Amino acid sequence: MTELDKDALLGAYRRMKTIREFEERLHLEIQQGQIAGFTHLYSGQEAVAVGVCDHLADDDYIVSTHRGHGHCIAKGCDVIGMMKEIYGRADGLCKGKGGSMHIADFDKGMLGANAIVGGGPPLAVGAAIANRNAGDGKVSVAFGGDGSCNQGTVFEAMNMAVVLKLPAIFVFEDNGYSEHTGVDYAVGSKDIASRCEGFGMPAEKVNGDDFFAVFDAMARALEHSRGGKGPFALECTTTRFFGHFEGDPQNYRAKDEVEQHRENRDCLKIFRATVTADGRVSDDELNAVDTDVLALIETAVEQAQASPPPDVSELTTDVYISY
Amino acid sequence: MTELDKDALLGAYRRMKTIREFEERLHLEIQQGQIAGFTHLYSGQEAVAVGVCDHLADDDYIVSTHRGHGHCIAKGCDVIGMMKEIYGRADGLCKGKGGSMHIADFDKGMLGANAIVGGGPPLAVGAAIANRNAGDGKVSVAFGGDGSCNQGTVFEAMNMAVVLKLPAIFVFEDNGYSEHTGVDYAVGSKDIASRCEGFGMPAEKVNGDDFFAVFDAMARALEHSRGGKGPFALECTTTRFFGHFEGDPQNYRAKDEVEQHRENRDCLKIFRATVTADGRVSDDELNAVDTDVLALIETAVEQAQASPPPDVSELTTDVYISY
Amino acid sequence: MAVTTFRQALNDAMFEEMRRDERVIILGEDVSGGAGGTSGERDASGGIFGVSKGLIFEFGENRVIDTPISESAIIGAGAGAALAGLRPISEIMFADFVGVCMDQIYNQAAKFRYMFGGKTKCPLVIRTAMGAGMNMGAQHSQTIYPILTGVPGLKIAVPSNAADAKGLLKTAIRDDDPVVFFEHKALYNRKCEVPDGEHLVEFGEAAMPREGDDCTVVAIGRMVVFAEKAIDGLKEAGISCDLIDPRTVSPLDTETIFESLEHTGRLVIVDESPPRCSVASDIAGIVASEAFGSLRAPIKLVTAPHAPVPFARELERAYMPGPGDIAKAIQEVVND
Amino acid sequence: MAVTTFRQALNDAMFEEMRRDERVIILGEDVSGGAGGTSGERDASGGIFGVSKGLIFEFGENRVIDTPISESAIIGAGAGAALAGLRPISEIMFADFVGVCMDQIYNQAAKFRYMFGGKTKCPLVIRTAMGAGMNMGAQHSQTIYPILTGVPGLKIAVPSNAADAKGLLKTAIRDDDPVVFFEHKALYNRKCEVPDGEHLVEFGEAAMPREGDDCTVVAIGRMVVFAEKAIDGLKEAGISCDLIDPRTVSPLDTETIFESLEHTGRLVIVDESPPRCSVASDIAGIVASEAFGSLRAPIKLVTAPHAPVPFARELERAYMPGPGDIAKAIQEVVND
Ligand SMILES: Cc1ncc(C[n+]2csc(CCOP(=O)(O)OP(=O)(O)O)c2C)c(N)n1
Ligand SMILES: Cc1ncc(C[n+]2csc(CCOP(=O)(O)OP(=O)(O)O)c2C)c(N)n1
Ligand SMILES: [Mg+2]
Ligand SMILES: [Mg+2]
Repeated sequence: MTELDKDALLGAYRRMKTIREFEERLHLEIQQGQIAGFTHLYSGQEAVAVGVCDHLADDDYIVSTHRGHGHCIAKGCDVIGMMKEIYGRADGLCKGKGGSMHIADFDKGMLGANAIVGGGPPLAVGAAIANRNAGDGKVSVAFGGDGSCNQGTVFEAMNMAVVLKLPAIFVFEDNGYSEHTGVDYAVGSKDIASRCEGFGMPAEKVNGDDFFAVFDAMARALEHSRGGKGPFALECTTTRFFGHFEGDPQNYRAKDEVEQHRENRDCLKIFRATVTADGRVSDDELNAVDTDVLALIETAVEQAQASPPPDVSELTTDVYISY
Repeated sequence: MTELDKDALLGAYRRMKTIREFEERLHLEIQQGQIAGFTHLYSGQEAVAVGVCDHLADDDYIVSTHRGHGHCIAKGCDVIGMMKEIYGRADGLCKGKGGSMHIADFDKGMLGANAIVGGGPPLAVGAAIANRNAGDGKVSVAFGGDGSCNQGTVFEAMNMAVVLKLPAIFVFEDNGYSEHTGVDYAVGSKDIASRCEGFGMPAEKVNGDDFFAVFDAMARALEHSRGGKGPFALECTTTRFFGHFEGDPQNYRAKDEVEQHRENRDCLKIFRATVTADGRVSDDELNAVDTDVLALIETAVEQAQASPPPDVSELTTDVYISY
Repeated sequence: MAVTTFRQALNDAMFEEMRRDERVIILGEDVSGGAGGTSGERDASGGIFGVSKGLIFEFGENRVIDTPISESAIIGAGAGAALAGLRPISEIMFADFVGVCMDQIYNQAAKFRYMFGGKTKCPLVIRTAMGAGMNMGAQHSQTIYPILTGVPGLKIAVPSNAADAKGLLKTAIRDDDPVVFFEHKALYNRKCEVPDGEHLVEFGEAAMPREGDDCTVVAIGRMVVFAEKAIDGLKEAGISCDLIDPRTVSPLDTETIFESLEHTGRLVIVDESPPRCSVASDIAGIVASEAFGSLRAPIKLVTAPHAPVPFARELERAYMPGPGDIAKAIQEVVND
Repeated sequence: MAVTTFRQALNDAMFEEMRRDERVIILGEDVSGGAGGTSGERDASGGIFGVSKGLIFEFGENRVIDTPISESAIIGAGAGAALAGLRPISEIMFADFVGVCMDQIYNQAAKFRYMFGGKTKCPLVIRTAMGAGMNMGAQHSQTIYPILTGVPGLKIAVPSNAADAKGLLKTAIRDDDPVVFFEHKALYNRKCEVPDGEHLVEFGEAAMPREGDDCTVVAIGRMVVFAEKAIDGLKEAGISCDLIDPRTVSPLDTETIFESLEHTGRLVIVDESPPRCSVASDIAGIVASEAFGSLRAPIKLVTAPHAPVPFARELERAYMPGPGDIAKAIQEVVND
């Protein structure tokens, strides 16, 4: 296990907890009709986003998916700006024009969530070309789900990254489902890592519920990619605590599946148990983070609710820079 | 080695030779400006098309590529109708509307050449759904090049065939190049068969210059697929004797590469040597086939040249059945 | 006549046609749903909008096929199965996703018959959900039909109500040419009377839900609903309109439009798409070249702006043409 | 002024811009060629049409990138590199192939700036060869630009001669918005005078290669060449025309069209595409709504038929609008 100091551990916990509370709160806000549209929550998968992004600086790039809030927060996007965006407010991160599935923050190297399954990986390949040409040791990470690994664009991206030996890292989060279909049905090989290997890159399968497993695997991936050896893939097995989208009745899941997972596979619980067991961090310290995070989320919701919607004049701005 | 009787051997030789002479003659016709358009010759790869298709009946399906003449002839398409099509004649197989890259013959289970790299494999998956639902033990074969194995549509097709356990066989003809780029550059894994395995199907790599190697491997593929075990992939290593398209100066090939291949890797020579060595067929018998084939090709060219072009009224027919 | 939702009408159409002809199959993501899930429950979605609900139980897994997220393979498999004698319905969950499978639609299915000299047919139906109004953002809210209407070889249906949805879908499934069938998401829950028994709507025959003298209004898909509202609201002002719902934009019933124009002389066209190369501007172009003599005023196009679909409610509302925009255009044209 | 081919002008433009700005890169299939070949010779193609010939020797493999046959990755990588600060040129060998990468064009590159609230830009140029006339069949001969012209966020250039090709491509590369750049295959060998030194052509400014009084002719891409022929041939008959070459169809210089119409009152639009939702019908629609008052006769559209591109020479010749079709249309309109 990598040696992380207390600050790093508390930071990782804070980011995971922020994602969790952000999503749990969104779930309520959506139930209460506060938020329009199509929202996919990341609760349950936090260890993946944070385990990966805790290695990255603002000038490393990530591209994300329809289930992108976790990646955004892990990469350092402003939580209040995100909440406002999801609320569709004028001062949201994307002026309310993007919404939950289209959050980006270029100052943070977050090149955008993406509502097209498989839309992101080709973009990451391009960002990795920029990394390679700059020669500054930076990398580009493409997040994707288990379902995305059946989309042709993703395969093309992986092959091209190998051909061009790019510093691109493909992170597949296997949360067991693509929408209402189980991964064992839709992924013919029943194994994503070996598929990636078939494209000529090393791949590891890790327990995505365990922050440390992800964090360590990502360290190996980075060593490979930053060392000029080309792309690397991670398959992170995890679970989602909510439906595919908000409103999903989840008939495809056993009645107690989520409950069981919340009990036994909660990455926050696992993290807490690990770091308190060996005394690196105390429960009190973690509880203090919890309090902070809840306050931040409360502030985010309050500010989002108080923010104005975009002015109708914004309808046709930002289509072009000049036209 | 499979036991094939003399008729079967002479038949296989006839089909391979027909492809060869068809293409060698086209090469001349094109040089003389007789034929318009964009033509990709199959010379050199005959053992693959024939080794595969000699197992198939008219109600097994194949889909083909831009380099499709060989597949057509191997599947039993009328050679004269093909020549007329490539000449753009009214009585061509597709009335002169398709041309070299769009020959089909539905009575022969030949569902069409395809000018889009990767266009065919998804179609073969559909034909294989029809096969499966009919439950008659028929299969669908998708031909593709080494280059096609980088196109996302091909991966999607392979995965879907595995998921649905379809009787689909994917034949990749690695002739060393996609256009002017070598396979070792463009295929990141430098190995196609292992890629296919990554999708969860068995795959074999065979010497595509050897009819018997292909024929035997195809027998194994069919046993698997007809047995309801799902798809199978073959990677056939072979070579093309002409440029990517007619007119290609082939600067990417070593000066004597084609000459060497024509000397050492000619599937017709290899076939002849094999079957005469063990006395199964005599040189005279093969020579008689040669004579026949040359006469057929001569007839095809004569008839094509004598045929009328399509009437201009055909311009807007066949767009719809009714509109 | 039973009052039925648009969703139910489509579901009924598929049940009827799948019973009638066992060559009809449906494939797509979660068209049934639940495969590989821990509950073991199939038909967990029945299509993400519930349109194919229940089919799997009657027709089984060979005919109701859940697929991976592989749209090129979904369309390609449909097209290939069509060449091999089946009559597939390939579902693309959101029309916006045609971008990942466009080749199979416009270079393959659309062109087979022509390229192969009339020697085959490709009876494929592509069903897909389109349109704005649900705050789904720029990649889940487009109309998309304009980019397919121009493709020779395709037929394009855009129903505006449950009865037409049923009749057009049944026709599409029986049609021997490839058809792309656009279902506006905001219509799924709308109800209307749907004729009992066998109900087929011919392609290329417009409907005229309103008749009048002052102006011809052509509206497409959900815009028909808004145009009806606008027109009904103008009665008081003494304005009456022919409202033409083309139902299929390819083939397009130009005759009905031209005939109407002969007596109204004025034309408003309403399309939820951005304006350039839209069906609205296309119809305007056709009229300006083939029925110019009937026009007594400039044609008015009521469309979305040349912009992607925005997320925020307020912006999306402004994005879509509404009854007010249509009424205003009619008044302007009539007073021109 | 040097007389240069269309191909050479494009090549010059790329050399100049790649020298000027090291963020400019090019990627595509065989843009150099020869990688992994047995001769060891790089630049074995320099682009299948020779347009990128020589670039690799000056700019190296990091900036001139041969790719596998993976168009979604070619466009996606271009778009992603653009977000990350480069200025990529992604080449799609034949425009017909946008079908396999359409999503990356219209849902990704085109929409980034809008979806992300103006907080980024995507300076991507997509270069692609289009058009019929080389007997390449239905999947290698289409114009394709109509399906992209309607996409908000994209700019679309369709040069008709070498000088404009150079000037427009240089502008495209410097432009901060995504541009799709269509090169007609039949123009690559055509020559004309190209201004020496820095030559830029602004987007949205039409050219007027012929001026006259009787009719306005708008023609796109290679059709400009045919329209010139037609118009020159009509001089004898005493007919003179304004010929407008929009050069970019998005943005479209409607002003020049409207101004011309004010004095001619008659309009012929020539487009190599099939008619429905074409740029021809689009311009007709715009004119019928915004410049209706100027029209003194029906607009004439000269387009390909609603059919795929056929293979046989005789059919393909009949498919494409030719000078004769254009002349006939002009005469009809003038005599209307
Ligand atoms: C090209 C495309 N096809 C289908 C969809 C609809 N869709 C959205 S999310 C999703 C499932 C994605 O599954 P996975 O990749 O496992 O990600 P998860 O939702 O589990 O995070 C689907 C099918 C889409 N957005 N884009
Ligand atoms: C989608 C698409 N991209 C590019 C092309 C242009 N193209 C035609 S053939 C070819 C090379 C194909 O290589 P391979 O699959 O190895 O087949 P081969 O030509 O060697 O038979 C390319 C790039 C195409 N026709 N379609
Ligand atoms: Mg998943
Ligand atoms: Mg090859």
